[in-house]
Amino acid sequence: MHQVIERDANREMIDMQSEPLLNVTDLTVNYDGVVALDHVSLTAPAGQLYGLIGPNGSGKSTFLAAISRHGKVTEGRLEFAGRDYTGEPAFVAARLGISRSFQTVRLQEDLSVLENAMVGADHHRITRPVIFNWLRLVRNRREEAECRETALSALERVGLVDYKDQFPSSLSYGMQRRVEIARCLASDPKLLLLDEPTAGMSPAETDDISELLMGLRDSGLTQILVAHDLSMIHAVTDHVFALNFGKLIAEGNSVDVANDPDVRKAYIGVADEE
Amino acid sequence: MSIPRKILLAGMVAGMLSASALSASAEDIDVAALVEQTGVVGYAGQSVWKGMQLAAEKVNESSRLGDYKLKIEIKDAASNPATTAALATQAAKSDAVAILGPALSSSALASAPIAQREKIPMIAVQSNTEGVVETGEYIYRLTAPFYTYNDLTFKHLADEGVKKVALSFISNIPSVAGLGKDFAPKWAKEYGMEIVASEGTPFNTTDFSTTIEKLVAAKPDAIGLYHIDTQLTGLITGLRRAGFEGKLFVYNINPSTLEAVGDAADGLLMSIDYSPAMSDPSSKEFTDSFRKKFDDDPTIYAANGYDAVLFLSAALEKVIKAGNKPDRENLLAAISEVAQTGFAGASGDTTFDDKYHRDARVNGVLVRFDKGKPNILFSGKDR
Amino acid sequence: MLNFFSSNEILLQTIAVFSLLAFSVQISLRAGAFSLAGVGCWAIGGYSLAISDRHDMHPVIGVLIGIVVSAIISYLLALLLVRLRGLYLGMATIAFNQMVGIALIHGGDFTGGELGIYGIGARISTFQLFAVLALVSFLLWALERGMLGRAYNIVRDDEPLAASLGIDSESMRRFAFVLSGAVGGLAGALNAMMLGIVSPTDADFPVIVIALTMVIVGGYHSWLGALIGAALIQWLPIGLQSFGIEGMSEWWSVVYGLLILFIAVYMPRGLLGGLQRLGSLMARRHQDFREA
Amino acid sequence: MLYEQLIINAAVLGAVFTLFALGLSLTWGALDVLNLAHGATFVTSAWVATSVYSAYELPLASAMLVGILTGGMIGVVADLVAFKPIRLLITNKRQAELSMVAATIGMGFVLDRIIGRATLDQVFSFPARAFPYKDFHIFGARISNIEIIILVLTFLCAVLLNLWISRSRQGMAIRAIAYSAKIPPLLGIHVDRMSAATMAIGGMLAGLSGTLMTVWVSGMAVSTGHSFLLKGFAIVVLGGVGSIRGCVLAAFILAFAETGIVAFGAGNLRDLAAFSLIVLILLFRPQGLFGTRSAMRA
Repeated sequence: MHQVIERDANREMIDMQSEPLLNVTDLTVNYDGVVALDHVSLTAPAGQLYGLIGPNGSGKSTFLAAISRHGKVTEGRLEFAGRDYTGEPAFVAARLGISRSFQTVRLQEDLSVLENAMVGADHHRITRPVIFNWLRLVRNRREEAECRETALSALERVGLVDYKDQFPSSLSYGMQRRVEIARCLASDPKLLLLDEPTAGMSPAETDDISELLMGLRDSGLTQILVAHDLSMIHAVTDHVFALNFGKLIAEGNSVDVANDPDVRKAYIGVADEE
Repeated sequence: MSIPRKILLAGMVAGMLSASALSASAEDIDVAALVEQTGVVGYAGQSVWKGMQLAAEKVNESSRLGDYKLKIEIKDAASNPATTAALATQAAKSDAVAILGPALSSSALASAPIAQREKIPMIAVQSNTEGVVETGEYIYRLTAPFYTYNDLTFKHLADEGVKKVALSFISNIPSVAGLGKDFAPKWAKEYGMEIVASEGTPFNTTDFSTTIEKLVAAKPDAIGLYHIDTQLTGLITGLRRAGFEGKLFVYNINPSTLEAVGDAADGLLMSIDYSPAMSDPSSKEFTDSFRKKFDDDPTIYAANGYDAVLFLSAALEKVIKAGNKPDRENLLAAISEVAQTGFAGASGDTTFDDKYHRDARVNGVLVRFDKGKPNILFSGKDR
Repeated sequence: MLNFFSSNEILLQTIAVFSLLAFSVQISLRAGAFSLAGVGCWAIGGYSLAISDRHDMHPVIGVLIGIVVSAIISYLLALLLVRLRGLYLGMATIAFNQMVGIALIHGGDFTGGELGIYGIGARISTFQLFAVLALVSFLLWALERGMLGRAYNIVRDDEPLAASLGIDSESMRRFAFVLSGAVGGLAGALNAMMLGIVSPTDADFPVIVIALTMVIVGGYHSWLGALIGAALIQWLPIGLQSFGIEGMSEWWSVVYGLLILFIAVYMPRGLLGGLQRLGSLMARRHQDFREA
Repeated sequence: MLYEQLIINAAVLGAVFTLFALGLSLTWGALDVLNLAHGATFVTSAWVATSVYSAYELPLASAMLVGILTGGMIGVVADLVAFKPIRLLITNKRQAELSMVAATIGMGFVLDRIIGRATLDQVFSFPARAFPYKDFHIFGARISNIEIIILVLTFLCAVLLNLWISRSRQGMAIRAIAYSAKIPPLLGIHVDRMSAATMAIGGMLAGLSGTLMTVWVSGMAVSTGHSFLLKGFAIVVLGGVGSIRGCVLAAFILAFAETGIVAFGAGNLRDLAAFSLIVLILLFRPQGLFGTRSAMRA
């Protein structure tokens, strides 16, 4: 089903010519004068785990918001699986297969862990107009069972099956993040955007999440991970993009990017002697 | 809860229940009063109920009903048609022989069909609108509609040589809007007067400074203010302060409003069905006994409530004197008889309309206020 | 028992009709659209029934006209007010209601002017009324469970999250807005048949206050809450006065106000929430009892 | 008709609307309390003032002061009885806001009935001799001394409230509460004391406008409170919830619109003018004239 890609030094050799999953051309975002993103262009073929790094205010979150269509796009073109979705609203981008989490945990307090995951599984049915979903009771019962199955398997993948009847408020921060990821998985996304998922987590929890993301990548899920924790970036990502002041200043595998002079300058603030 | 206290509590509850049963002795005639104590016409309903209580007391003290006692149970109709209809249904299914009230037009229109369907006589008060007595032979109304006596004002204005009249009225209360839009212009034409300004405003308006400007700018000899009391204070004081010297007339003003307005109300004219200054014996009796019981001047609403009970008692007296049982059928027959002959109440001699014989008519009086005191200029009798 | 039913028939009908009005407000509140246009549609539905009754149309046609007209007007209103949120949407819909009231007063003979229309011939039986209530309750129950229930929860609480899950919040809110208008129109038409009159003040601010009170006191998060709230708020003015307690006709509304205050403060999710908590408490105690 | 007179009429009406709406906007903006008992507080304060005036032969000014303090006291009691427990018991922000609305509806019923029973819903007022009405003439138009007092007091209240909120420490605390109830305790600001102070000020503003209104139109009744409440709600939303400047501007816009339609159009459509204006402005300014939903701005 999915070709398991061995993770080793020659990963860079992957053929870049195949149809890129995500193609961003000259993406520019400015909020009445303040340029948050400045003509960023990049392509992201499917099947890899991409890292997006840069100091605070470099435009990482704006970029994520722009490609998930939650945020404004002033100029530029966004293509997903060959389709231009630049002007589309956020829910259309989601329906294309772009799923995202947010910097803060966003779970439904009055729904159980399973129900929170089921919301993701509702993904393909929610596209039908409300009236169709409302009156088809027999079909709804069948689809509700399917939805439950999808959610359960997603919870399994994140290892939270035995917490399924608990409520989010009774779970640890790390586990709440995993529920969010399960919700995203339940919607069978093509691209998963993760906005600093491990911020404020203990090293042990960070490692668990890292393991989880690599597992998902191995099963073929393309991901873009925004993070500050460079050690995690090194451990997990196949390809890294580095932003500074809204510009794409470097890309490549995480080690080369880390050593890139512009990146070091952006992080440390002073160019080291040649 | 230890055993003894439980028994004590049960005993108390049983006691309370039996006590209320005893008081309803066999000789009582139950009447349901659905009168607004709250809501948009609470100001009228609370006075109506005081008038009804006074009348019931006087009837029970006199032995007009033999050894029967009139027992009126008040329920707040809350100025709400749905509540009134629900209370009317309850009253119709109870052993009440008649329904008194309501006062709000829309509530009367909602509850009259129920009383008619359930065959229980209903005597509404106020409810100045078409469609109430037309519902059927069980429905009576004990407040003469405004248009049946408000022409007295125009007759007086004509006698005083008034030529130009301005009108300000409530645009969204049916009976008052009818006065301002239809009847007043008709009477003005009849008495050779010209309507120089006509201003309608909603009943919740409290600021009239601009309306006053328009009225005064039309340079009328007299201004008609068909408004509720909370608006009259601003209008009357405002017009006087704007330098208007001419005559002012209203369809009703209550004692508390007169007091608030002070001498700005001097010379204020009003045609009304009842005034404390009336000298008819039945009116005087009402005024004096009301003042004695409530230590206050009666309002027109109290007079309506009093007359409704008096009218009902006159019919009950007929039934009892004829030796019949005071039930709804006999009562209805007696009521229509009393309606043929009429009766003397707070508003003086009260008769009924020629068409249905169920809508009260009174002579009405023209009143002028000086130093806050009403005095009668002339009565509708000598129209 | 029969006497209880017949003497309280109108009260029961009032509870059914006002439950539908409460549903209309609950539907939009639950979808996160703080709209009170349902009260304006209540008046529109009532007048549609009254006018069609005057033209000797069958009551069912009158009710359908009321529903359709209300739904269309709600749809146009939803498009017009799409950018408004929370209390600003609430105020815009209250302004709409006031304009409906003013239009009804100035509709000349067509709407009966200040008095409105009385003597409506069409009648509806208590059984039919409760059948309609049961049908609408079922429809709302279906809307509150399963996928749509979850989706509306998110549309109400967290629009960005809804978008990230592929939910078109705007179209779902618009659907709730139109459904709210339609149910409001239905309620108004049934109220016109029950009372036999309609008047311009049917769209006035006090009706809005009553509708809001019913939904909040009952529990706005579910249709059952709106039903319970309507039953209590409509029963109180009659019930409080029927215990034969001296002076209750004058002071019942103080008790009414204090009760609303108590429920608002000490029952965070309304009467329904209180009952649910009571239910779960008892279930737990029953469980403890069995385990002990 | 004299245009100058119309402008004065509109200005005075705008001031009366402002005074009533300021209290509503303050409590709503800072505490998310949509106070539907504001109209009842307005009436109760006026009733207490008139009763105290005739019962104890107090001079008018001190009777009015008693009325204003009554309004403040009602605000504080409302905070203790309802808003403080709600803040403790209810965590969900939307549910808390709705519960507070229902609580004020309940309080409104209680106050309306107590005053309604005491006055039989009839008009009550200071005796006619209580206030020496006197008219002044400028540009040929007429303005009375009470109208000048109303204009001056409204201006003062708006400016003082504006200053108090933007400059003073308590004011900053209130804005912090407005932003989110979680922040103030961190900064050592006593939320309960702040919210009681805010409700007290809101109540006093209702008391001031109630007593002044009673003198201006020589009378007051429970029904006046209801008609002001809807107009006040419209003004606060129009101006942008919590914005003092927006509240004043919206009040005067509405006053001039109503005065205009009464003067040149038909009086019975004055409410139509007010409400269609509201919808129009909200279409172009979905947050009201100056409103920002999250933080309260001076």
